[in-house]
Amino acid sequence: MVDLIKVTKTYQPDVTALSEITFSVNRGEKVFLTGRSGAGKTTLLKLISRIEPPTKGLVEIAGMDIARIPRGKLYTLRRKIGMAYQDFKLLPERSVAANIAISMEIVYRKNSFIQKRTRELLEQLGLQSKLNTPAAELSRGEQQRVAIARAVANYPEIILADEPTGNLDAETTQRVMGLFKELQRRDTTLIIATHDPSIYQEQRDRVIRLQHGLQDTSPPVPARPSEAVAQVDTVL
Amino acid sequence: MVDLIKVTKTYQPDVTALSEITFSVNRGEKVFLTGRSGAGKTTLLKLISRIEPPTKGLVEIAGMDIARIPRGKLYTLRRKIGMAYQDFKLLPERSVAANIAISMEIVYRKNSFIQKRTRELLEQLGLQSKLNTPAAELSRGEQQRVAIARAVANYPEIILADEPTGNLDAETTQRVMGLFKELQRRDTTLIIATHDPSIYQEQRDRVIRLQHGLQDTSPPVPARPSEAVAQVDTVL
Amino acid sequence: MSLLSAALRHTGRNMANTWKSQLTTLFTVSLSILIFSFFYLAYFNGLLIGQELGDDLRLIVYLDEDPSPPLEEEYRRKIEKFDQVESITFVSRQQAFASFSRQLGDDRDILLDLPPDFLPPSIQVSPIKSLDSLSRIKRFSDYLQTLPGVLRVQYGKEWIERFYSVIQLIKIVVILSGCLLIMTTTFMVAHTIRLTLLSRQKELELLRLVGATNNYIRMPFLLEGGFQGLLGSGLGMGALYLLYRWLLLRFSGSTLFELFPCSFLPPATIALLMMVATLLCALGSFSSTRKTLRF
Amino acid sequence: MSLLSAALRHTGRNMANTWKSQLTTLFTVSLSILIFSFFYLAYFNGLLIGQELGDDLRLIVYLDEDPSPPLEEEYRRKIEKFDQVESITFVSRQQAFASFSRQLGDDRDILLDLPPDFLPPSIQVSPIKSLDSLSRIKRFSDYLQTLPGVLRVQYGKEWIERFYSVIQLIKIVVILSGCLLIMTTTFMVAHTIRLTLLSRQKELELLRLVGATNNYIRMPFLLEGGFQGLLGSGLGMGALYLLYRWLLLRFSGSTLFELFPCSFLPPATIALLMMVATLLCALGSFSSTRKTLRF
Ligand SMILES: Nc1ncnc2c1ncn2[C@@H]1O[C@H](COP(=O)(O)OP(=O)(O)OP(=O)(O)O)[C@@H](O)[C@H]1O
Ligand SMILES: Nc1ncnc2c1ncn2[C@@H]1O[C@H](COP(=O)(O)OP(=O)(O)OP(=O)(O)O)[C@@H](O)[C@H]1O
Ligand SMILES: [Mg+2]
Ligand SMILES: [Mg+2]
Repeated sequence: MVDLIKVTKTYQPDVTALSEITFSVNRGEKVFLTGRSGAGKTTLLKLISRIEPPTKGLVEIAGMDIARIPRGKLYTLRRKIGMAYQDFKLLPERSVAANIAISMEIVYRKNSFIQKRTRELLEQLGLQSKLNTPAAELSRGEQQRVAIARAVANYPEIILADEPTGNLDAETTQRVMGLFKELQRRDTTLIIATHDPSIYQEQRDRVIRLQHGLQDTSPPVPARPSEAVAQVDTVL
Repeated sequence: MVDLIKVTKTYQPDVTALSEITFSVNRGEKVFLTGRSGAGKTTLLKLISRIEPPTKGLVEIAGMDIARIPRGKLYTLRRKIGMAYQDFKLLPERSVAANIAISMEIVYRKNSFIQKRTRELLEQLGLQSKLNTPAAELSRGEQQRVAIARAVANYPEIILADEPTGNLDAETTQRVMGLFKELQRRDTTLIIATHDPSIYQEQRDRVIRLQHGLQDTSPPVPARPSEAVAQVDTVL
Repeated sequence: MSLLSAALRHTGRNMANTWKSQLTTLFTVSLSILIFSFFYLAYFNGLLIGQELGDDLRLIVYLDEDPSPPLEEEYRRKIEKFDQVESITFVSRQQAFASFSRQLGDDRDILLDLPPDFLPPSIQVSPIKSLDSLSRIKRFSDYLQTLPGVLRVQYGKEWIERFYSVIQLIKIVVILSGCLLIMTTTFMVAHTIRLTLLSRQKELELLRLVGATNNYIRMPFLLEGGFQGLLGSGLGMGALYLLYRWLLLRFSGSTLFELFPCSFLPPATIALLMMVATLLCALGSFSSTRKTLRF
Repeated sequence: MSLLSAALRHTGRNMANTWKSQLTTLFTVSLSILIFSFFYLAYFNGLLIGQELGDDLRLIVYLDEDPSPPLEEEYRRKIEKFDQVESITFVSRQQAFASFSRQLGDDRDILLDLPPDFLPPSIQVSPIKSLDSLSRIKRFSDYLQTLPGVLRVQYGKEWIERFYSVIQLIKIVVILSGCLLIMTTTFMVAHTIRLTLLSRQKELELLRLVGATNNYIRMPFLLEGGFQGLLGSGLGMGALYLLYRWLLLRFSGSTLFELFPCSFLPPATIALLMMVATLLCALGSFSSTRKTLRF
């Protein structure tokens, strides 16, 4: 579904955020993307949704080179992808419901569908009571969940979640991961960038490790002694 | 140093973010503030730095009721407090150095001092190479560290850190905690809001737990089984 | 279909959400239209007044002899060949004497001893009116001087010069202020749009990121701009009309409006101005989004 | 001391960082000043021209007899009692005949048979000039009519009425456009400040949060506003002067400037305008930060 072949990204003038990254993710697969702060996780996700162009290399979504999509047709790509941004990108004055509805409104979903889906997502994420609250009046963790809800609302084929649990406590993290699992059952492809080992340690999913923009293919070293419990990652 | 007596905060029209919170923190003490997303951690920190006024109750800093400070003298309070905001509040167009310098410039520190301190902090946080990068071109984790650096730069008496490690990997978290420890040795009072048990589990510091705006005085329950290792918190 | 209805919904919501800045824009547009059309109205009426004022403008050509009818024809032909005229009147010695004695009024007894042919005959020529006729009249006068049998050509030279100077001054003021105002208006509208865009940049970027088509993003701007242009120019025109009525009332007693016919802009002009304003606002608003839709 | 130097540093940095929007503001201020002072200049010169044009304005009072010197004194006294005048000239029968024959020029032979006293004596009264003198002159004329020994009072009624109507029209246009322009200028400056504030709101809030004093936050705005006001009004004035020179050159051949003295604004007025602009900009910019410094 998502294929990267020797992708390099250099920010002007001299920051090499990624170099020669190669991996592919199959349909319905869930992949974790980890690495230290500044390793290039966000950059990688931006390349996949063509927010940034790669300096070198090839990015393919469903077998199509996305660099070839003309600017006017970019929306076809973007509709396939739901991205939960690390900085949320919520509209602060709009209500939670309106923020989530955006991704469905643009494809002219029926109002009844939008309302049902919004309520369902908010319930799943424990935000029922915030339906009509403006996004600016939410706590950071609540905002983060709204950003996730918006990303997944319209059942995109690919979900890119950038640090989706950075502001969430353990229990709320479980809810979010539950939501992702459910989507995976619907054959959604998931790429989750995170630095929190606890959310991937216990899962049998693949982990892609970045280190200063390079793909780290060595066997994973436990970051802190207490966490070296169960790491079942199959580094590509 | 910081005393809260039966503090209640209600946001219009009907969100009770905090109710009847009472605790005090001594000079040089480090206290963790935890609780689920939306429990009221950020609200509590905002009350201490008088960004929001309490609905009821008394907030005292160094024995002074801060509600009594006239608006024009508020800066005397704010200079005592260094706050690392959960949403960073960096100036995106300014360089990292300029962002950190702000808190020192306003008290007319000498240029040489500012430069020395900025370099020292960036080195401690692993950001040496980003000195002149605009804040907008940093990764989220890098931005978070800059926000922390700005909060501590001018050696404030009290440091309020709101989720300081939400976007940081384990190793960088260690660096930040190291910085905090060093400040504690200088008799700085620290209040750290976090949902990450791993950063307070191993320490002998006090943990204040919030639950839906109420102070949770029950013995702490481990959030996830794997974390029930060593919790040495003395709930007030 | 769904695009249009979505766009309408968005436009409505946006305008409801940002009614403060919407009012600002509306006010800007109204004010600009008001200013512009006010100057246009002033110029328009200036032209009317100029025509009215020029009405008694004529050249008097004194002749040495009463011309015979064929000579009269000859004069008429020659004059009309040189330039367009509104009327040519021949005044004989008798007619001149009669009108002089009328002018003297109660003092006409002094003429009793004079022969009734002591005043020379003349031709009175009224040239076609135009606001630039000063030099034309001079040239006309010079030409008439060369005709055979002409003693002297006389016209209210000083009066004409002064009058046309004033008209010219008005013209310069109107044209220059018109230019300055067009600059200002353009600038203000651009400014307002920039302000609106700035406050909605985040939203536009987000819409682009979640996969909205360009038309979906821009249509509300087109509608909003058009609506504001229409409403704003309507209000501006209304204000201008009120101002005009007020001026008429205020100065109805004075000689100003007794002397000069004043009229409001014709409906076609109003319609044209409003249409242009609406189009400009719509297009300006629409095209301003271009920059934001880069990535 | 450190406050001022810090403020200067901040101002410099801000202006360097946001030079684009700074230029916009500068342009706005310049344009506003240019427009405003252009209208002021037009009005100012309109007044001058009005004075010049009114110069040959006089009332001619025809008398039945040449007045004796004590009677002359009596007339003079009575006229001066009624209203201020610029000059009073007595014209005897002889003088009137002489000037009439001068006016006739080559045709003066027709007067040969007339007695040199066939024209009545008169007093020529030039009232003081003012732009509202039309009704005053009427009243004056009515009064003079009542004096003993006065045959008839004559003045260029039509000419005066028309001239004053035109002047009145100019006045209305200038005053109304002045009002509209002051509105526009105020609006534009407020707009620009809002734009600047919007783009720096985050920074102001942050400064407040890290404990900067209000003066520290606001001083750069004061300096920036003042600087822009000064530079902007200077540029505006410069542009006005260039425009003025260009107009002079452009119309130097025409009768307009031969007839009327044209002059630029006096230095004191320029200085005043610039000072007011600087102050307004500084204060506007300064006070606009008030709202942001709430919490
Ligand atoms: N400005 C506001 N207006 C209204 N309600 C608010 C406002 N700020 C916060 N709240 C509400 O108050 C409650 C506590 O918010 P707070 O930001 O203190 O939570 P928090 O503990 O910091 O959560 P998180 O871990 O997600 O940051 C939440 O329910 C939130 O929706
Ligand atoms: N717009 C940009 N311009 C220049 N450099 C950039 C830009 N965005 C990111 N970088 C740099 O590229 C590198 C990778 O950034 P990226 O945001 O991908 O990191 P990340 O893995 O997401 O880190 P984090 O966990 O802190 O979010 C960093 O060094 C960062 O400073
Ligand atoms: Mg990132
Ligand atoms: Mg919080």
